[in-house]
Amino acid sequence: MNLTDEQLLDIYYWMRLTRAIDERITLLYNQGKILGAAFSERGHEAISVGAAGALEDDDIVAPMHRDLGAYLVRGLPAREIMAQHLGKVTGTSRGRDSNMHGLGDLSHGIIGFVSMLPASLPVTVGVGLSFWLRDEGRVAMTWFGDGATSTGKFHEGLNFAGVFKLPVVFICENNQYAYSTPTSRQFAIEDIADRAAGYGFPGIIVDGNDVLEVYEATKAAVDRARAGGGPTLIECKTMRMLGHAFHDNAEYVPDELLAEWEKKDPVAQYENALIEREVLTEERRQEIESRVRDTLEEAQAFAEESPMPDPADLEKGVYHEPGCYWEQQVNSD
Amino acid sequence: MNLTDEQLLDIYYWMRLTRAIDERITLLYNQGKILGAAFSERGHEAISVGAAGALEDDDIVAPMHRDLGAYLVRGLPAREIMAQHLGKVTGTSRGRDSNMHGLGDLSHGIIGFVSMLPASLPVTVGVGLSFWLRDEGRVAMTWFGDGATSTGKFHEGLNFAGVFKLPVVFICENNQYAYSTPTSRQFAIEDIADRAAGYGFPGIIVDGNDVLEVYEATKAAVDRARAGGGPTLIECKTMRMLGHAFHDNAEYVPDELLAEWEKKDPVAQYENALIEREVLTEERRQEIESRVRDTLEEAQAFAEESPMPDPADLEKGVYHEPGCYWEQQVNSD
Amino acid sequence: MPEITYLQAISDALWEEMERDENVFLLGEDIGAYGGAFKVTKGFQERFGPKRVLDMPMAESAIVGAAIGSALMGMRPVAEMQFADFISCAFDLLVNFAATNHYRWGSPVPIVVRAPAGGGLRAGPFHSQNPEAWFAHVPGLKVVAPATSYDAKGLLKAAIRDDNPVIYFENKYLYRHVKGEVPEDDYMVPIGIADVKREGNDLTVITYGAMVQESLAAAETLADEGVEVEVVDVRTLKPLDEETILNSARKTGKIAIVHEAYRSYGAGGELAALIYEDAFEWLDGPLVRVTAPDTPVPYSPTLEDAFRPNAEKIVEALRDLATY
Amino acid sequence: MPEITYLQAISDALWEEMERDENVFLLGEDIGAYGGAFKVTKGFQERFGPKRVLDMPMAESAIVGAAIGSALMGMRPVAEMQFADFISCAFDLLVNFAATNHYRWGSPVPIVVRAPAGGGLRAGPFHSQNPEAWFAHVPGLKVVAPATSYDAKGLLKAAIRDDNPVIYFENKYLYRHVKGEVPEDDYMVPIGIADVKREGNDLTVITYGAMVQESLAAAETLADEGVEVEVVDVRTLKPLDEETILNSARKTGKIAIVHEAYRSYGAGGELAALIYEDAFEWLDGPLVRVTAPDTPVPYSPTLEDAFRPNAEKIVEALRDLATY
Ligand SMILES: Cc1ncc(C[n+]2csc(CCOP(=O)(O)OP(=O)(O)O)c2C)c(N)n1
Ligand SMILES: Cc1ncc(C[n+]2csc(CCOP(=O)(O)OP(=O)(O)O)c2C)c(N)n1
Ligand SMILES: [Mg+2]
Ligand SMILES: [Mg+2]
Repeated sequence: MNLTDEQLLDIYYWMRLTRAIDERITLLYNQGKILGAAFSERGHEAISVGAAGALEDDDIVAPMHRDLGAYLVRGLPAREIMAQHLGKVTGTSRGRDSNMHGLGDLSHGIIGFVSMLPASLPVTVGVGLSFWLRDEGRVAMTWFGDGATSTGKFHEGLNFAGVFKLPVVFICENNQYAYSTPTSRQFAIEDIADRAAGYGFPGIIVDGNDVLEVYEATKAAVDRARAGGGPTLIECKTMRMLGHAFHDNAEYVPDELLAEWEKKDPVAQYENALIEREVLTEERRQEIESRVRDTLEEAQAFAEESPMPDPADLEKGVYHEPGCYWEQQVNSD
Repeated sequence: MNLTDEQLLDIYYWMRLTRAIDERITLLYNQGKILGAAFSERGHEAISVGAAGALEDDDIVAPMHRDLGAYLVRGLPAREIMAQHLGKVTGTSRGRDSNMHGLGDLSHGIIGFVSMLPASLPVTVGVGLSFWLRDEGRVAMTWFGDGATSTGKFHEGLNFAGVFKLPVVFICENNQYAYSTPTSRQFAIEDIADRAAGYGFPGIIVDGNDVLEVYEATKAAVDRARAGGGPTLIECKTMRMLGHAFHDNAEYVPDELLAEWEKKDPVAQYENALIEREVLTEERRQEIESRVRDTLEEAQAFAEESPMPDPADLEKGVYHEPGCYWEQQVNSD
Repeated sequence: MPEITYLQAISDALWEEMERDENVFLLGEDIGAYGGAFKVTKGFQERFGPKRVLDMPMAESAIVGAAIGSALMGMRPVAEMQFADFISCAFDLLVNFAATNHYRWGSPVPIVVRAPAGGGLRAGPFHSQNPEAWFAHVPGLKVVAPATSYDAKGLLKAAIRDDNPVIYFENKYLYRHVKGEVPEDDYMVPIGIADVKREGNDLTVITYGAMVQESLAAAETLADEGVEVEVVDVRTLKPLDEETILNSARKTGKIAIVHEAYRSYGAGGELAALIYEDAFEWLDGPLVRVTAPDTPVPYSPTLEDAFRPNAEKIVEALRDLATY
Repeated sequence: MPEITYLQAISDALWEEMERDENVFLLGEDIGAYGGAFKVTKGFQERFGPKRVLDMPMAESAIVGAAIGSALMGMRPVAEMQFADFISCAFDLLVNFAATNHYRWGSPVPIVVRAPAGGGLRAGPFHSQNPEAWFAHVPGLKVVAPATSYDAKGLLKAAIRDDNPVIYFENKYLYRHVKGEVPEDDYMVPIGIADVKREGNDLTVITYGAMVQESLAAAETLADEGVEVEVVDVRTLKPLDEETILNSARKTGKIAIVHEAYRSYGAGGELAALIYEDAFEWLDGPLVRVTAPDTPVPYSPTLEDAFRPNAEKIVEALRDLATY
């Protein structure tokens, strides 16, 4: 472990910010301010923050619907994410896509998410292909759930990445459920990491609630990929702490299971570890907490004050052409 | 090995018949009598015959485009297959589908083949599902190539069969090429059988040119499936001895590779083994050869004499309803 | 007759068919203990057991493959796509395997694929689509899209008893927004028969799915203005009830086609072609289409409201047509 | 100008675009050393190396995913489906990812998917399909279907330089059955512009792809009979050149729509709706469609000949229309 104290505190900041925004989104949903569906990443903070933190600026990520932390670490402004949830024109997708979908912005190296799970996976492999073709030394990373591993796209993507030894890191967030479906109904094996052997590259298992473990493992995989060593599959074991989306109260999850994992809360665990190691003083904690609060409140205020999209823009920007809707958006940023 | 001499000779008959019809199809294609494309299974006889031979009558098979032997073993008449190749109305698909496609006939427990590889695989798993749901003690089997293992359908099918422990046997015909693409471009591992571990069931490797080895391995897998033990993946190592289809002269295949595999010709090898074991006498050989010739010549004559489909029937039988085109066909059989 | 929601009608149809025929079973994601994303199959697993209400891995091609295979063995699978949008992940097996099998070698493939479609629920580009036109173009598939509780129940029963693959588009907006009377006795709505939901002599609206309600509301408004609008609910897109459509077209001569799907190359095109071909001499005015525009389904309410056709937009179009 | 085959025109367009822009690369099954199932890319790997002519595993979703991902990074992938029929295996990524990406978050996805389509070659139900209508219904995709060597080359170049996903339907029957003059200089045929392939005042045939040749042949026959047929080659199905189509419809008032795809819910429907909407007052007769029937593409010559539209069938339909 060769992270400096400041780096460790940085990670702490992102973990806290992720949790705070996630909780606020939960609140806004419960207040009826978020229409349609929305997702919580509670319990997944170590995976989204830890893995994204292992990348360089010009690497590319394709996070999924539980990776709020990854979007934040990559620099997507909290206000844009908040505005996105409220359907505002200032959201990343300008009100066109919802919640964690379509939060794409290549200026932050982020590919927007599509529902059809895991659509981002073969696309990320394509990103890795372009890095390999151009010999750029960049790395592509994508996240997906345990459920997504049952799909053809998972297989086609990993297989192809293996054949070409592409610089791609696959982060599987095994949170034990896909909607109401437990992993026992999703695959007949214990560890998804074992499948990597079938694609000719390493698969490893990490504690998905330990941000430093996630970070270390990912960093090693990223370094290997960058050096031409090919892909890695990292299975992060964790637990989905709320329902699939907010409308789902997850009655099907045994209480004991949640209680057990509540003890392993990734944010609290990390906080305690940093306090124990005397990296996180009470002063620093308060300072970070106030930065988190400021960002959060500013984001919400911005989102709430932002206008809804103008219906006159409905049909704009379906196709890309010079001067089109999206070029105007970029120029006005 | 507890096959009787008669059973061994039976297998020999099917191997010979398969080879003879395959050679005749090759000839007919070269004579311009077969329109469009057609495929040879030369070199695959041990796999199609050996695996199909391990099943009971009420089991179900879904062979692919190189499994002439499996169709024959299941009792699909050679004349129908020959007529199919000539586009005649007496072909299994009544001229609607071509060559090895659409040779389906549930009265022989055969599901017709669809090009989109391996479309038959998830369907066969569905057949296995119905056996499991009804607790019927039947087994479903499908064949597919090395190329087909790169597809999402391969993965979705095997995974689902694993989760439900369905009575399905998967026969992979690893003939080292998918069209012009060598396996090294298809997957980054040595043995496809290794992937079974990722689905929670056994994967085994057999010499695909040794019909008894194929038979034994398949029989064990079939017995296990029938007893509720779940699926097996059997990888049969072999070599495609001609081009992908007849139009392809396969320049991309090294001559030495073909020469090496020519020595392992499954039909000749088996013949020699039976002669050595004194199961196949010259008398029996001639008797079998003449049965093969009779069947072959009768099949070709039947096919050539059969009429083309009546264009007036073009739009009939798209949908199933009482008295429809296909019901009339069945009744006239 | 009891009044039930459109959702309940679907649920009841499934229940009764499962009671009637032990070959009928359900498969899909989260349909068992959870009862499905929309709770259509709530309580089914308790009644019918886990083998007749199968929770599947998240793999639409595996689901459709399983349906096809078991149907070939004589079962009557009803597969649920969690949202119609995900049917794109099982596209190949539906259009190439299920659709062609009977034509090619004579074995029927009696599967039903339930596809909860449609927008108006702020569900964004991937949970709001109306992909019926893709399937209606494919020989060998049947495609239905009921608009009322009565039709939802009757068409689903007919679909389950049909020997062919049927894609059953159920509209999510209607689930809880529509209630209607449904007979207590077993009944079916035959596949391939349209229904004149309202008679009128001045204009014809041809529509289906969620737009039937909107068109009926629009017809009310026009009636107040002295224009009698006939509303033809196609109900089945494939096979299409050409006669009912043409009769109405010939009667009024002025046609509006309304659907929730994207405009270009949508189902409206086929309906237009049919009328232009076979009712040409009776036509008194140009075709009017009221549809979604050619953009993905947007999330934000201001955008989705502009996107989705509704009674108001239909009224406007019909007024123009009436004065033509 | 040299005369080259339609196949050569496609091959030349690829070659020249690869010479012009190092971001252009090819990916597909068996396209490298083997040169592709139809030899369109024969010799390319020798010239451009294995990294610009990528032999892929047999996995269409991986191929399209790879194209999308690399396009997002600024490359210009041209993906080959070995046959258009297999595009069904990559359907989801095309209609949900590639098509919607720009609308949803502004990054263009400049991919070209080459889809060798069409029948007449005794290739059976799975190597003869014409699936253009599925894609033309999807906002965000562009769909082209050239009929001549000139258009094949010019449209492919335009597709490669377009910033949007383009599905390029090349007709396999035309590969070696059509030859035509092509300029030696770099040129493009703009996407979205139809072409009047023959002028005439009596009837209009609107068509594309392989049916352009058949329609032109039919027009010859009718000319001998004193009927002047205008043949409009749509060339681009999406976006559609409404003006050219409407101009011709208004000029002749009698319209036939011809395509090789299945009839119901085919592209012909949209063309019909457009005319019925916007040229209604000029119409002098009912629509006539000449298309394949609603059956899978059959293999046997007697069946396929009955299935596939051709000059003879078009002539018959046009004669009827002329005497209307
Ligand atoms: C192809 C596809 N099928 C179905 C769905 C509906 N769906 C949305 S999320 C989800 C569960 C996903 O589970 P998992 O991959 O484990 O991710 P998690 O939500 O648990 O983080 C399902 C079934 C989908 N999005 N995509
Ligand atoms: C999904 C799909 N993509 C492409 C093709 C075209 N194609 C036909 S056979 C073939 C190679 C198949 O190789 P393999 O699975 O190894 O079987 P083999 O022919 O070698 O026996 C290809 C690419 C196809 N049939 N299906
Ligand atoms: Mg999960
Ligand atoms: Mg092979």
